[in-house]
Amino acid sequence: MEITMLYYLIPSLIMFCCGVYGFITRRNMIAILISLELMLNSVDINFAVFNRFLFPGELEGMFFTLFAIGIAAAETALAIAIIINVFRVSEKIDVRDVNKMKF
Amino acid sequence: MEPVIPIIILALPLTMFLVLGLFGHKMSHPLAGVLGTAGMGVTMVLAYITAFTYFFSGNPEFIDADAHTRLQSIIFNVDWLAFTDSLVLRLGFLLDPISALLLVVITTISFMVHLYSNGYMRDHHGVWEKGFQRFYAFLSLFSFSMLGLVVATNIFQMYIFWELVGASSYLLIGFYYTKPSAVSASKKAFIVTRFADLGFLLGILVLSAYTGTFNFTDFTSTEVAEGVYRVSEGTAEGIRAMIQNSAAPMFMGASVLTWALVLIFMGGMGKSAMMPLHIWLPDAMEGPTPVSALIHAATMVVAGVYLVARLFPLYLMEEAALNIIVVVGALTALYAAMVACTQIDIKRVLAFSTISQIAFMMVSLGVARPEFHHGLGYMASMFHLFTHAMFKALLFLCAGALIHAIGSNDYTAMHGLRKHMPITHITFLIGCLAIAGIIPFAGFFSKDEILTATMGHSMLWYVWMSLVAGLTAFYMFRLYYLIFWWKEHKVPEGHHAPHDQPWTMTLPLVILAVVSCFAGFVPFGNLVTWNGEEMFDSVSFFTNFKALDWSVASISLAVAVVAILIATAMYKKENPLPAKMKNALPALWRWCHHRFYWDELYMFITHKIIFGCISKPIAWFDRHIVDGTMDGIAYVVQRSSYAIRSLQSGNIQRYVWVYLIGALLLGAVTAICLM
Amino acid sequence: MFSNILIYFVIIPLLMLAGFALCRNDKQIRAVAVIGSTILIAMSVWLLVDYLALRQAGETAEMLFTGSWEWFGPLNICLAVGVDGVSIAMILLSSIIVFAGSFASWKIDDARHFFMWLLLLSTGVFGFFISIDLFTMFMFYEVALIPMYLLIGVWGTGRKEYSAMKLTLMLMGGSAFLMLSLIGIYYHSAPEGGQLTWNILEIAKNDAISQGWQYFLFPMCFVGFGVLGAMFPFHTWSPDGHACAPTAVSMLHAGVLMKLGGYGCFRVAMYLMPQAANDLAWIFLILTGISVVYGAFSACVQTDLKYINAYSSVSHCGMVLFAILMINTTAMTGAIMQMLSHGLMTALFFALIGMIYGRTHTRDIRLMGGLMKIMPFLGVGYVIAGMASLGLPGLSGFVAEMTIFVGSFEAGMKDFLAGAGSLRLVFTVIACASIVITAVYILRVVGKLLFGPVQDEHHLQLTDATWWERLSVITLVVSVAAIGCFPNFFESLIKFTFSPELFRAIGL
Amino acid sequence: MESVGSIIVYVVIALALVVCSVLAVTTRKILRAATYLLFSLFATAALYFKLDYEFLGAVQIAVYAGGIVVLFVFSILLTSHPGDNSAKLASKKRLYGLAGGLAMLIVAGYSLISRASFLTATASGDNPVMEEIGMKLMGSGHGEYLLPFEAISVLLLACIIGGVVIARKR
Repeated sequence: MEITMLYYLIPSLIMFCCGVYGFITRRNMIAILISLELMLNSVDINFAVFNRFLFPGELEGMFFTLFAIGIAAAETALAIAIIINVFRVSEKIDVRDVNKMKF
Repeated sequence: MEPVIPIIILALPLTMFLVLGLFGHKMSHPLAGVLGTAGMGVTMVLAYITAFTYFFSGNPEFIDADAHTRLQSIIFNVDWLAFTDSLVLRLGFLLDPISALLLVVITTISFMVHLYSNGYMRDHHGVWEKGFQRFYAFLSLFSFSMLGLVVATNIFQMYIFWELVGASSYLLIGFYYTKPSAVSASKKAFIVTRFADLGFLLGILVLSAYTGTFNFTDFTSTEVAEGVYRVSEGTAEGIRAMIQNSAAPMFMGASVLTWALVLIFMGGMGKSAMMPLHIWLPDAMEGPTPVSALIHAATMVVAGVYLVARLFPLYLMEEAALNIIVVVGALTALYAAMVACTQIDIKRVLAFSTISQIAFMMVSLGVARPEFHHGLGYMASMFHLFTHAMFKALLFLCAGALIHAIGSNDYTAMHGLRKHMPITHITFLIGCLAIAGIIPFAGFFSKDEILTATMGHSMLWYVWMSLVAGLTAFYMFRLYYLIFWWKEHKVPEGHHAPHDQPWTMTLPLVILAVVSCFAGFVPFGNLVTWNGEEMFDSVSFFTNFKALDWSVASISLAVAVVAILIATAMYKKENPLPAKMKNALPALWRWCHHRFYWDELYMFITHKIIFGCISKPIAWFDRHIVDGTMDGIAYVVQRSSYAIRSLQSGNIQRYVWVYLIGALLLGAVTAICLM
Repeated sequence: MFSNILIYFVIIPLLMLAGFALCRNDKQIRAVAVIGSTILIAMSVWLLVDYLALRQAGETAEMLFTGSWEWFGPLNICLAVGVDGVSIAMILLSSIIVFAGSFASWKIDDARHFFMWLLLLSTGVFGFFISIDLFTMFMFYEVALIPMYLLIGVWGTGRKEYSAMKLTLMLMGGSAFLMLSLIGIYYHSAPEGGQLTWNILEIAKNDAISQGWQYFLFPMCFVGFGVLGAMFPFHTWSPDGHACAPTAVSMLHAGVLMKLGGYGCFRVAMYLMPQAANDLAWIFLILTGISVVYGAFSACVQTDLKYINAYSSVSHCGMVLFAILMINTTAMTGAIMQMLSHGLMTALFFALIGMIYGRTHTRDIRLMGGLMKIMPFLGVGYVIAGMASLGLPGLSGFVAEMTIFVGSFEAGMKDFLAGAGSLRLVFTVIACASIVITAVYILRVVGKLLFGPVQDEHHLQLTDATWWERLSVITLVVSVAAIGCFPNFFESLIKFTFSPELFRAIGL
Repeated sequence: MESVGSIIVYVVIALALVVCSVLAVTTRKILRAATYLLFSLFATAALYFKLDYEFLGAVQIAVYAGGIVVLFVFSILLTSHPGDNSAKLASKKRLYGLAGGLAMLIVAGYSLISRASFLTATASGDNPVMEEIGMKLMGSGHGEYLLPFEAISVLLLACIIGGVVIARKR
């Protein structure tokens, strides 16, 4: 059996759908962030896979993934800082409670 | 003629106005008074010089000695505002018989009033009226405007000064500005005359749009030399041809020229207080009495007459316009005379008498035709303008003296003053005799000539006007007796008796009384005629006397005497006759007393119709409908924003849902399309 | 670029702005305001003299002092400047009003920011009047509009937020139309496929815009500017806006900003699209004719001084647009005169109202009376302003109105005789009637406010004008009287603009 | 043809990836969710190794698994008490979420599988050498990434400052 591109994409897709599900259903902001990471990760996989299978001579996909990881790290750090800050103010990290800044 | 003197005549009052208006409040009262009076005195002397030069110098600029015809001479004419190449508004100085006459009248009366006001605007203890300097400033402004009006070389210049006299009249009527009645009277005067001026303006526009000119000389005269014109119907015929040849000579059944002339006459009706635009004049008596004498008796109110006289050759072309003038004038004359019989306020009696007398002048102009005694009506009208200015100013100044002494306008507070104020008594009597038309006082000659001219035109109007003349004699003597006779004057405890006034007030009375006695002998027929032609070959002191048509004169004299006798019977001593008469004709008396309810009618129109039915609904419409629409648009936008605001809830999970559904749909669509 | 005098009309206000930012106290701010506005007046007089000298020397170009500097190449947007008699008259007007306005707001709160916004507004105004590039013109137009929002919203009185919002939104709505039409003009400025241009002179010279497009663009352009010119039914921002604005802003707004509307209608709508103007004039004649009478009647029953004046502005500005639409040299000259005259006298009115309001703290005429006795200087000023407004000869209103009436009547008569309907004639007569109504409302106010007995005895303690207020009032009164006494000077200044070639398309 | 070992490795990695992802979003204990995330990140790293992207795999472990998850754990410990369960989801909400996720899965999966022919490419190429990666990161020519590298360093700096500012005690 040949492990083609499809075999890599399917798990990545499932991972992404898990991320979507979690993002929609979770209320805990950290859990939402975790779902977000899942989605990001699945996209990263896709980049690497496409690079490896379709353009093996190039490194664009890999670099994209590399930068995505860097940005994801930054984004997460900031998001967590915000979440902790929110928690400090409202003692809750339920996404429904954070609506003071709406409108 | 060198333009220096005419320029000074105009500039001096203006300068006085500016000086007194800007710096008056820093001057002492006597200084302001003396300055104003002296300025006016100089102006008067210069005006006399000008008029004398015009009439008697024999200069070819002014008179065509061969044809015995006086000419119109433009002394100077400065471009002020060029609307188009041909329609140029100029400020100039036109010297011709009527402007020379009016120069004399205006400066004389104005000087008398300036002099008189020095005494009048001060109470018995010598305390100056507040705003005394302002008063003199306004008087100077008025004199300037009125002089500018009469010397206008074109109809638009006349309109300019016409507006200016209106404004100065407004300021002077409202001189006692803390008095609500004075304020509303001044407002009324301005607005009513403004309304009339609208007609004047439209008339000017129509006339100028057709003829392409504003100049009086283009309307009425032909040029005989540089700046010198001769009044003739020929030019007027040219204008008529121009109008008739244009594409739309008719408008709503009347010719354009008729429209223009009637509209212009409407302006004259406003200023000259012809019915139905007369209502402002009785109220204008709220102003200080010298002002009434100057503006509302002698000068400004005759501006309408002057306007018609100025355009007389044009009016001659339109019989219809002249007929309208006659009818309006005759109705006004009778109306005002009837009302004057029932008024209590002496100034109002005089005001209605003024209206009536101006109507005489109007009628006289309206009946004037060149074929009848060289346009006798025109001459008579100007003559009456002159004499009336003198004796009416006299009467007003006397009334002022009475009011000054008594402190009331009401004759019921006066009665039997003849012993206390002898000079006023005599001068007032002279004025009454003059206006009643008793020989040899001034009014007799001018009124007699008006009646002669009227008879030459139509018997109906002759009888009508004679009746009015009788009424005039009656109400004037009613006033005279009620003031000076009726019953003895009782001085209330603690008051000192009324007495004659200081010399500043007495002198003008005496001068005017003397003039009223002798003004009738001025040979007007040789000085002022419609086309400048002299009527008599030679003149002497008795020219007018000799020229009398005794068939008319005797009748009018008889009417006057009978009217005076009736007045004597009714009012000399306290008796029940007036009350009986009042009870005999209650309706008539009531209508006359309430001035035929014209004021109420106007009040109804202005307050109920214009304010209530036009302005208020418009304001409401503006606030609620127009602005409401704008607010409504804003409201709808705001509401819809609120409605779609919940889409932008800030709930990120909902965004994901929307995103997800969108992505799914997109995917599904792509899939289906690719299938 | 800096050798052109016109540029300095924009630069000086900007320098003043910078100056305000550096000032440390109110005294310095006032000094900057006074020096700057004096320089502006001096420069506009200098410009006037220069212009007349050039004309005297036989210069016949439509615009003088022209200059053009590219700003954004791909769209051919330039900073193009140039003036003719009309612009110079407007520049003169603006500088006088800025001068008087500076004195009228001598004691305003938070002077620094107030003057900064005010000067930004003036920058826009001056920029608008010197521009002959449509885009730049529009930009300056917007620069002039926006500060109004803050000036009213922050320094105003009464329902200021509402009014500021309404004013800004309505004017923005107008400028949306305007922008559409300007872009339309741009894209049709070169029918034969040449370089598209925003330059008014080039467009006018080529007679570029095709007739069909004119019919589409002219109404938008006219309405766009007409909103600012308070054309019925787009005038309702004006009463509220003026009522709530602080004194100097009212002055500048009614005095200058509303003139932007009239000037724009003339300079852009009529100048570039004369055929459509001629054919569609009847629509706007009806609207503006209504404005004239409607504004006057509305003013008759108002009780707030500023409302009265705002409605009277509607009436007078309606007269401006009305006269422009007559497409007749005399009437158009009158329209520009009326802009000058209305600008000055309405600024005078608003200055006086502001001063009276600052003392009595009410603008309701029913609560005041007999003020002439208490504050004679302001009273006399008010009477003069009123007299100018109702068209007393010797003051500016008369000259302007009469020129308009004579011109309109001529145009109407021409139409009538040519069998082209009597609309112009009828509306001229109606507009003439406004002189009576004007007299009614002016005298009503003067009578109630200044004359009669004193209504409120607290008013007896009030003081008359201070020296800076006197200076402001005297400046305006002298200007009003100057126009009224020497109209020929101004008429000939303006008239040259209306060269027959301009409207050759319709055979003016 | 792949070796059996390779297939087994693939199956293990794929299973770990899928299962851990599913558990990470379904567990009610937040700390466990973080742990499952860690595992799925490890699985991803393994996938990179499998694809011969060793440097990428190393970065994934170092940054993601090592850095980010630690952040997560710290924040969880800071914001929740041990033994806290997240509230049980309303069945309706879970159903909707499930439906959405599944629909996504189906549509995307369908479009993947329907393109199966296109996706039959096999892996080829070598593990990029570190030197090449380094040169590419530091180069500024075509296909080189100095600018993004610098940009991300600025971003990280901004992020550090932002984090400090936001989280700092007032």
